[in-house]
Amino acid sequence: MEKELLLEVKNLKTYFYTDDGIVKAVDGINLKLHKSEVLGLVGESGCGKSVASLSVLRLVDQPGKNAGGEIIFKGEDLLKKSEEEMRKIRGSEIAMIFQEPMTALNPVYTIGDQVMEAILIHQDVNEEEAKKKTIEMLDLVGIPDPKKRFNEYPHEMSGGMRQRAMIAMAMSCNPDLLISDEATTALDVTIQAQILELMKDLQKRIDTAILFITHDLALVAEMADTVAVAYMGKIVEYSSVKNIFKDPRHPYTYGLLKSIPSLISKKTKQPLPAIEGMIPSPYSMPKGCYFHPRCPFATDECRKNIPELKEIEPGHLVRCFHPVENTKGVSK
Amino acid sequence: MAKNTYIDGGTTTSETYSYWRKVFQRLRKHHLAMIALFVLGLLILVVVLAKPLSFGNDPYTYIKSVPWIARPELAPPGPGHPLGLDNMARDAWSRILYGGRVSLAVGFICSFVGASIGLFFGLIAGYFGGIADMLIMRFTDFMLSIPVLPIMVVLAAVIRGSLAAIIFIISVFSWMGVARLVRGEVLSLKEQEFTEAAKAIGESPARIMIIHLLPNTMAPVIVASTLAIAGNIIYEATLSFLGLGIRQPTPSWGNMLNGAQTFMLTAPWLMWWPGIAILITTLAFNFLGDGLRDALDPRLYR
Amino acid sequence: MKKSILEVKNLKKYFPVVGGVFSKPIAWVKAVDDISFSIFEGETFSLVGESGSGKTTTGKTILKLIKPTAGQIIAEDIDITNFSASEMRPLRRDMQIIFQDPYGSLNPRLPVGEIIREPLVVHRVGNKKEQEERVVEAMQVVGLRPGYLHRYPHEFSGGQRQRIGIARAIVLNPKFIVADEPVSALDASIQSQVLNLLMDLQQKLSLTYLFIAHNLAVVRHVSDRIGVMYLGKLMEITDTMELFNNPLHPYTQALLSAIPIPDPEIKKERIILAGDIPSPINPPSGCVFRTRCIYAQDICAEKTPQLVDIGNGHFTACHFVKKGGKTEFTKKS
Amino acid sequence: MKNYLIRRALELIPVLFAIAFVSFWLVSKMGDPFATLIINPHVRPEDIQRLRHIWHWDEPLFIRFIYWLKDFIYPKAGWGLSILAPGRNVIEVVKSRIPITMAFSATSMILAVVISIPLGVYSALHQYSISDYVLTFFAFFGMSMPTFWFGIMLMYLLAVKVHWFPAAGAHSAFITINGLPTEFKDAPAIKRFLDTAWHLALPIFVLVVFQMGAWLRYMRSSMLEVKHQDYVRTAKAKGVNSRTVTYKHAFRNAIIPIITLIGLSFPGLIGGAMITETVFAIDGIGRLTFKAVMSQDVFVAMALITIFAILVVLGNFIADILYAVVDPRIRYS
Repeated sequence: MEKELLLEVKNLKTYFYTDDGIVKAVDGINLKLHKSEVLGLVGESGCGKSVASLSVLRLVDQPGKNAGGEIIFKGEDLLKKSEEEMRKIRGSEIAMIFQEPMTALNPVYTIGDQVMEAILIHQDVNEEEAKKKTIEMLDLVGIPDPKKRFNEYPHEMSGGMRQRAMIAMAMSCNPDLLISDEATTALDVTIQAQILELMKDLQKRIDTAILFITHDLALVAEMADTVAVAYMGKIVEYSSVKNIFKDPRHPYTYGLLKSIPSLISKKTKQPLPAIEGMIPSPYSMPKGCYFHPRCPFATDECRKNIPELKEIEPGHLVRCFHPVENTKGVSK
Repeated sequence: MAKNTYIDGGTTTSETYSYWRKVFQRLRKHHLAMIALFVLGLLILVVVLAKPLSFGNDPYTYIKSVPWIARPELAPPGPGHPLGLDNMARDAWSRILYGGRVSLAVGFICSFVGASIGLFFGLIAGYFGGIADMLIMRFTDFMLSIPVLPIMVVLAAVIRGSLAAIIFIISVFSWMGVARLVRGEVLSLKEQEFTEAAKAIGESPARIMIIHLLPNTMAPVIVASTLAIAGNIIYEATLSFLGLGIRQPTPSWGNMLNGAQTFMLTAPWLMWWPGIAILITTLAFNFLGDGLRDALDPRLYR
Repeated sequence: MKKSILEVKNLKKYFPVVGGVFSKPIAWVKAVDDISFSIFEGETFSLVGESGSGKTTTGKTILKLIKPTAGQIIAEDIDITNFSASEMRPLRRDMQIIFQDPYGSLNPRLPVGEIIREPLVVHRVGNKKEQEERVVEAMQVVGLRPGYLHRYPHEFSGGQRQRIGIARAIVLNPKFIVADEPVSALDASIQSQVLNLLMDLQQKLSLTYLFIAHNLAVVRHVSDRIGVMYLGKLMEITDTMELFNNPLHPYTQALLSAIPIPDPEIKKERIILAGDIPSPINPPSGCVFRTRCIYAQDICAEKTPQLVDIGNGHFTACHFVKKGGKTEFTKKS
Repeated sequence: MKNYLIRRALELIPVLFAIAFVSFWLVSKMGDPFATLIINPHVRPEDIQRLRHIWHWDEPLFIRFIYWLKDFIYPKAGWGLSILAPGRNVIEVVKSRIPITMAFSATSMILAVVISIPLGVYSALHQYSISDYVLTFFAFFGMSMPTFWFGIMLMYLLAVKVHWFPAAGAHSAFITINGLPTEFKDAPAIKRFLDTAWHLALPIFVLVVFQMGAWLRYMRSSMLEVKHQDYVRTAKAKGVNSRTVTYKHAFRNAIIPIITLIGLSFPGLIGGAMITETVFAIDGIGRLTFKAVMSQDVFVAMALITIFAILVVLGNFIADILYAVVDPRIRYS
């Protein structure tokens, strides 16, 4: 059953106009996210995944600017909205959680105040009701003793607890879309497991769609229904999570999956099939396909032209002239 | 991995550039700082060439008579004496030129001495920590709690007069900022792993401080010292204005104003130029310091 | 029995926490609290653990970058625990370190060639020309173009900088290298390149590694033996495959089950540990893991379990793991 | 927070003691206060000896200092020996001059802070706009201007050339009431206030401009720094409107470093006040200090400098308290 389309990002471009030149951080990204679905956006540093997520909320700071595209959220283009209309959407319909819960929380206000602020802005409640709701939210995200924690400052809490508070803040107005930007990257693995569990649980309960941004392919396998792989500001592969891991067709996705050390393979202490080279400088991007200098399958065509994102089989889009064949069993 | 396959690309360019060249490139975009640099260059040139620019006047000679007014004392500007004569009938223009030497010298030397003392204390306190840190920082806080100008006035009254004395007095109070700054920088550099790497290699504390810590603290020290030059010039001028700095007959912008206030009603022109000279100089150093701060800002860098 | 290149006995490192009116130490962070292990020649021994487990402190204390509070560090039969900086200097030729942060580990004001040459200058190896030859050689070995000699660190990417750090560590031909989270700051595609380089160098230069990491998949790939740390204590030490196939300590079990797997079809049963990692300032009495352990009993609060060999070099510190790997866990009701 | 403040307060005592001692030592180097008495033909050498003994001037420096400190804290009748005001108690002389200095320096400081903080915020919010450039230029002008010259120029232009303001003094000798000149001290309070305000307008303006430059720059850069912090982005992502983002989230954090600077600004303010008083001939403690130094009035100078030190130290302490109030992170350390 095809679910209702919630967010569609069409050819979104966000450029940074710096003294040294233009950085095309997001260079024509396309995404589709259905209601109550989880879309994983993966990529390495510099691929534009964080800028893309901030662009959706129109929170990109100077010198970054939107340079084209559309962001259709519930049928309306967010880029055409006034700042005031946008403000009403932020936090209520689209909420966001960030990587560093320490710096993302204001050090001079209590956790309770900060969660309550979101409720007071978007909901027609008085202070007392908002406080009650806040304590409920803190309880819901698994913060023990929420009444006492309400009055604590961010620096008095552990990283995991801070991230829970961030989630409480984000989920307090039952958003339709939650953007999670590397929300567990700064956390320890056992705490990460807790937070992921919490997010899954809340997602089911509140029926929120999640745009799950990470650099960790394993997390995507765990969380996402659909996956978009980004490289240098462009989506290079887009498909169901199963396809991405079982049948990756873009040489980048394929190489990335092969290069991560496995938890099952018997062949330890062996050279890993690494992707050669490194990401190009954003100031001097290669001609043609951005990946060609590192691609083992590159041809002259790849050096000249930028490939389009093509649907090579239903629901599987790849931006490559020579998609990898016979990849079955790459995942370990 | 096959030998001799190199990892190319990335941020490397074909051109190798040093840190300071990059800083200068950024400074060039800072218009006010570049104007300030130009003005300062001009000022230095002018005070160095004070003799040929004095129209044959000597700052110490009493002019016996001028053609356009009866008494040479407090004579208004006229041919050969563009800024007139002071109350002792000395040429104000040449005194401004020679006074500039004093002001700039005091500014630079005090700032340099202050920065050196500050660097020394800051490095020691930051690197060794513990008792050394505690003692140095307590001393620094103590110095910062001193009401500077009243104490300077007392000091100037105790050791009166010479240029060296003034430089000493101002330098004593111009190192604390740098010491704190350097200590803070060193504390954060110590957290960075390259300091630890140096220890792991077996480098001695002295080598670590000189090769690794010192060059990395230079940027903020240069900014602070540039700004300090402006402050020190004002201190000298103030002390001289109060009659406790550079003594007559040696000209300084400050002691020229000391005389001028008395004759405010009869010879107001004597008041204008020394003050404007101080203002232009300090303004230029402040703008240059600000431009350097932007150019050296490590946050824009990497 | 293999020859041990390094032995750590009952190592402790406590950091003071100052406070109160007089800034006196009011508490101690027990970063490393009584741990013992050996590293054998030619192997990769890994320490894994979450933040605050003391793995990095252990690594730096072994190299005497941090002064130990108590215990012994024995490098090739020499007790170096109380060695002064000058006594340590000759030994540092054989013991090197690779750091985590590719940005912070290189002095930004020195050109790459100078950074790599520093160890040779400090230890007075050869004349300037010989030193430069060795620098070029080291750069070639780690895959850096020798033409980059005069460039500054900021001109390189994270992966390349990590290679510079590795070149600096190997230029003196050390025997033993502490690799402190060497790939955790790198992108996935660069991570595998650097891991390959490290494994390649181990072969070529017969290096012994103490590999410190939190990424278990990486650790699994490169290690011969693994020690699992939690709150300054060692929970379990054993061979890599044994650890992954037969984890005995409840913490190791939870840790392994928390690792996300890059395969959407494997939906494994997770052990989700409750609560936070306690503060190392005031760690739980007895077994430090007991506050989060689903099997904890009264004895766990009373007695600190010792790290014991339960057979075949598999060490575990748990009251309920007996000889031969028999476990007697009962879940708390 | 209590511990923190107690610790700071305890730290201030030795600082104060040290400053008092150093200034005592320096001031006593200025000259022998008893030597000048010899000019008076009625004073016999024995009398001078006796006076020396009464004021413990025959004791070693440190002992003399302790006696002096005791007398400073509990002044005896007729304490001190003033050349400027012969026969009068030093403390009385100094006390009578304090209010005017306090009044005009406090006013100028409050005005400078109150004006420059909003301007600094405005400047940061409109970075690179015309108004930002104008404010920046003004700030640099204030920082670069030699106070004494600025004072003289204003006096010349606004008091001498056009008689908008009086040229000197803190108040008029006589105030015209109902057409009759009345002595200042007999005039009604409101008249006295207005007359003083009119006299102090220029000196206050000079001091405000002198202080504003620095505050403006500090506030601007602090605000710019905070503007890009993650929590500001979080607030925006919550849907907080931009006014609230600026004033509740950004400003509240940006003001924290400014408060620490208040303590550090006291020595500069005292210097500024001293210069302004000297230029405008206002009989406050600043001008008195200068006069005391110039006439080698040792007892007066010592008392004054100690009072300045107390003011600076108290200012630091107040800044510490404010700091602890605005930054919750400090309260628990």
